[in-house]
Amino acid sequence: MDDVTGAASHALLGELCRRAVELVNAGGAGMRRVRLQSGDAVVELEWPEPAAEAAPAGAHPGPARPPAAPGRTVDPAVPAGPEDAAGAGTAHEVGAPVVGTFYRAPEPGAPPFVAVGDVVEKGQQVGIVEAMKLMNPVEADRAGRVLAVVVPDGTHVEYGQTLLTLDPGEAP
Amino acid sequence: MDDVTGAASHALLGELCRRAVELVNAGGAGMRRVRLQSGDAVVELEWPEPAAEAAPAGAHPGPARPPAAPGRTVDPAVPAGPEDAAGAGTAHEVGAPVVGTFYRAPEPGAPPFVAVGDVVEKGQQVGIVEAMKLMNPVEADRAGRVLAVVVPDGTHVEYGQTLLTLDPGEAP
Amino acid sequence: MNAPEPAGPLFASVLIANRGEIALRIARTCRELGIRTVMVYSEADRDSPALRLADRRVRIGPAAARRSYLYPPAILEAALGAGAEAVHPGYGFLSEDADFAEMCRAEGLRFIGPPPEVIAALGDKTQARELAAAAGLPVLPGSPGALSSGQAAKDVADGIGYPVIIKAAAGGGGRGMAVVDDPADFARAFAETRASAQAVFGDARVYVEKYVRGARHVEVQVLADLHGNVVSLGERDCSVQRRRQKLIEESPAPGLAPGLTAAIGEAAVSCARAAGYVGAGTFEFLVDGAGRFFFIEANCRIQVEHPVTEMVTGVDLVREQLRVAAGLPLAAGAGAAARGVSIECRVNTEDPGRGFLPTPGLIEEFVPPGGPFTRVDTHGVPGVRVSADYDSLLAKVVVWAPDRDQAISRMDRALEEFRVSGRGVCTTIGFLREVLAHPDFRRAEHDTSLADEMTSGRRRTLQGAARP
Amino acid sequence: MNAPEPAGPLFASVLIANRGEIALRIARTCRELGIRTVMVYSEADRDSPALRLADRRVRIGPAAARRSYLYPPAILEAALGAGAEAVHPGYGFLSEDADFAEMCRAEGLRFIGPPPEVIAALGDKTQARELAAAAGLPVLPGSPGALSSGQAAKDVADGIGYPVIIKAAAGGGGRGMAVVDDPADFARAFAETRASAQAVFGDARVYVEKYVRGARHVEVQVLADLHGNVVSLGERDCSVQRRRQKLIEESPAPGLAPGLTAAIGEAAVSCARAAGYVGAGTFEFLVDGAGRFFFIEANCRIQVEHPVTEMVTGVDLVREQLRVAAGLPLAAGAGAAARGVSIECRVNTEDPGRGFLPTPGLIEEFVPPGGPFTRVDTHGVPGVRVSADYDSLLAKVVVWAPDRDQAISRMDRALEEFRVSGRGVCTTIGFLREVLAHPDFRRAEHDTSLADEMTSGRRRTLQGAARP
Repeated sequence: MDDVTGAASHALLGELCRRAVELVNAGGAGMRRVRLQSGDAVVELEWPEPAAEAAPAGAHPGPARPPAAPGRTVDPAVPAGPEDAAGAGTAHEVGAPVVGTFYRAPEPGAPPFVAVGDVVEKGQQVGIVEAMKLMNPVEADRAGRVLAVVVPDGTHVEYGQTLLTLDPGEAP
Repeated sequence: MDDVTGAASHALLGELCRRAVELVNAGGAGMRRVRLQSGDAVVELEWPEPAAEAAPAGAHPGPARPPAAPGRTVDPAVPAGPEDAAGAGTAHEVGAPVVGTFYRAPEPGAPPFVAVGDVVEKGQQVGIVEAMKLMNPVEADRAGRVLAVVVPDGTHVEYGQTLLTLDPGEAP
Repeated sequence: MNAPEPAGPLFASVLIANRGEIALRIARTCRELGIRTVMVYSEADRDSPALRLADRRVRIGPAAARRSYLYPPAILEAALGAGAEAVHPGYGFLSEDADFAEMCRAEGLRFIGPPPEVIAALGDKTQARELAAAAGLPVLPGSPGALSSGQAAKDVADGIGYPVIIKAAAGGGGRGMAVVDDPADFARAFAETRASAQAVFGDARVYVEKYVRGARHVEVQVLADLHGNVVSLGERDCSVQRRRQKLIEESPAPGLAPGLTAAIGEAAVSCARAAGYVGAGTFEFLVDGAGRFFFIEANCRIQVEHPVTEMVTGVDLVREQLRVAAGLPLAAGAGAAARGVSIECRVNTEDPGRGFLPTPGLIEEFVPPGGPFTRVDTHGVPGVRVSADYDSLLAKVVVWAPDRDQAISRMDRALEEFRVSGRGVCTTIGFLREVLAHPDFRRAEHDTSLADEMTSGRRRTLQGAARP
Repeated sequence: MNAPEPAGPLFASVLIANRGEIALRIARTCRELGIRTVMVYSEADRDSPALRLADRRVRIGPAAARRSYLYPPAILEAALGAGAEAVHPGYGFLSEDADFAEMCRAEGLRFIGPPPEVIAALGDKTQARELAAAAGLPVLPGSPGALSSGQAAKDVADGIGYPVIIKAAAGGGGRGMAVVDDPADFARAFAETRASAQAVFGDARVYVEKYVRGARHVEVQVLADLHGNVVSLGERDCSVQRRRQKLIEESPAPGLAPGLTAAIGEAAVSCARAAGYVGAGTFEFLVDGAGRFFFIEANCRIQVEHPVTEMVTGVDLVREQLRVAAGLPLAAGAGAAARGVSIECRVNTEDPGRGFLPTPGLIEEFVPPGGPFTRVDTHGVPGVRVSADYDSLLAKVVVWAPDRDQAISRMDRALEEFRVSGRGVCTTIGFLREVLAHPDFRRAEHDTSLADEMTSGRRRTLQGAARP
């Protein structure tokens, strides 16, 4: 459950991005390159040569901070072309809605809600997190094909912990 | 020792960025690249090649810190091209060798050691700093023409405080 | 109170159901006692430096407190999942929630605080008033219980005589109160207070009490164990408040006759005994200009301002809470004579010039004061982000000195030394220094209206008077 | 000792002739007393955060101490130029230089310390020994005065019996000493100590004394005013030393019979009276395994470890120094009963694994501990550069608790919490925690050899024992 190191580097990255935005604002139009590094974390921004026409002067590709909400989209383990259409080819993580115990099936012995390879719809129940006798449904917050069930059945999970991953490009 | 984590990195980076913004403001239009590094932290900014006009309006390489030693060379009050030969056209400061009282002349009523416009040789006495009855000679640590006597006669000065400035380019 | 000490730690593991400086404060004492700590945190606190001191960390929910720090299932699941033996609720959040204490008990977790029944009885202000009156404590004239009819309430108010204060029975933290000077304003104030009580506390019940102007707020720190020991650790004066939220606290209460403070302390102990109190608790009183005192309410938790009592008594109050929760008697020396004077100032990220509006943001520079007789409890570090989701307390600066004048000088020195900055972030430091420099405060002739009158311009603020 | 207090500050302005944490420490008390401060600094300290607390700053010379902090004309010129009324020398540098004290007097500046004559008498260790013996204090068998002939010295040593210690008469800070176990080694050790005394102190005179193995280093804090008041503020045990430099100090001295510590305190007061002592001073003793004590030397200054005495007595020692220098009597309460236990640990930028070699450099991360009963005196901040030009003391962590076990636990918690890092910078934190965890230290059965034996491997070091 200790993710302080991860948390710190996320924070650092967020910080670098905020700083980069400040610098871009300070630097004004025509800036060509901004690079920030702190330890392992690096943020680089580059604009096309000024010779090239109308560059998006205000388009700052500041990477988003890690999600605060259970569902998020990240680079997949399976290789995919970064040039693909947005969303396609990136794994989407479905996180725990509450701290508690994760169950894959509605009751002991019953078949699991979903298995790897299944295609799920947005809002479809994919698991349960039990917290103080309350059964909290885990729902897919977008459609896709189940890439992996990350957490074993009966595991105690934190809020937001990734339970399974979806390939949204495989949505029906 | 522990890794440099979140807090210190943030502070350091924040400092670098603040400095960068100061430098950008100081540098004005036409600046091409700013790079700051402290340990692992790096900030780089770059602008495109100037369109072959608008000469650098006095590209300061960063505001000078106060003197670290009695003698130093800084940008002169008189304008000079930054492309000039090293040393030429930059004012050299002669600092107090000790904390005490600065005198321009060997004794009250006597003519001063040097006046503005005089050309002095390296090692030539240009003043006195009296500390606890000890008369400490102030010597020019390089040759040049006296541009200004910065401190009035009889002033209490700190160690290293600038007493007079020389134009080394005017050395004989 | 002497008994053989146990060989091992009081608990193997304690879950700290809080955040910020108090989570850090509790973790420090746990660590000193060899107790492993589990800290819970919300998404907003994932980078909190307080987490560094925990042995284990559990993310329990999003930034919104009602889905994290105020959500009992998440806290209880975290405690059970991490194998904690006990739960320390700190202050605020679930610290005075009798249901939560009851749920802890049901799950076999030791709740570090009084039993649920005591929390329930003292948490209802009308019940607490009745309990105190029955124990022989002076209470202010007021309604015997909660009032739901506006007319009945107005009859009570008219009987008491104005000004009166309308208070939420379930209230706390200075919210859910209204002072009425003019009978013509009563009906509207009554309706508004009920509505706000319902909105804030989920409980519309309110009661009416005589309002005392020019009063001092004096509270007594009590410790009680399961072996029948109940002691007072002296009083704290918390009269410097902005809109009924404390800004400066000190111990002992200045300018009160020793006989008076002793009588208040005895009253608090009587009330604690009558309530069956267990653990660390605070009994609050108003002291009027004539030197009369009246019980107003009890707090069933460790208080924000507990360090001033620690500084004068030498007693680690969190340690005593843990001892009592583990069934041990109070440590020898708890209740010993106090020494000198201690003052606490709350450094909040708020703008005193705009009604103490919170100013969250990134703290870039953060250099707290140090040196002789100066304690700082804070989760602040350079680079910490103050979230808008929680309260704005950033640091508590606490000083000790042999006498009050020296303590004020020391506090001013400490505050002057404190460097906090960040884009858009304001702090209360400057205002606190103005209060310290105010002649009424220096002469201990202030009352609970001082800070509000200074900010509203009704009292001279002596801008810059604290600066040499 | 009661007298009406003066209306204004004790001095309008005091120059602090020092650097680092002690400059900050002195500035804090000055500020609390309304005294304006002038701080001097060398080129190496131009960015020192300590300077922020000064009302005025004067650059006095280059990094080399002999041309800045050790150069009287620069200090005196700075004081006169800034209009200071008094000079506080701190510890080290010019603090025990009788000539400097004399020069201050000649220039009309109040030197905050004893009169030059007292410094001169007590600064010469052979004279101090004689003075103490004449005042009835037990001293170790030794040469009556300085010895210049190797043969005469060896005759003295042979007469005393080995082991003996050869000490520089002008020595201090743990330097200029050699222990001789074997008569055959005496001649070489004598010559070497003389040479090193000449090099370090500019005074080759040495003397010979019986060396006590397994001794405890116990010192007494004394305060004396110009009105005949001389009080002891209790003792400090400073037995944890690496190569005769203190690492951990505590008060009271643990494991000594109360009668013994009382007797040592009385001896110190007698000696101070006999010497005509004025101000804050320390009288050092060795206590052997049989419970006998022997005067060894006096320190005419505020000590690095003075906070432990402040924590148990509640007396601000720098304030008392300033009061005495201004001609006032000691404050009421100075000399009052001590409470509890205080421990100080010195966090130095040194590598304990390489003989405590200094590791100067840029401190990138710096988060000192805080919380209950924890004081940190430091000039450290994130981004401060530790210079190789001065000593390696970065921070003093001081804790208080009702008893020694709790104080040790608290100190371990504080040290664990302390985050210091920078490329190439090591600290003593890990080693200090190993000492705290060592059974000999826990049982207070250690002596001055503990730390050296731990680093040399002669004693078990219990790697990691302090970590849970």
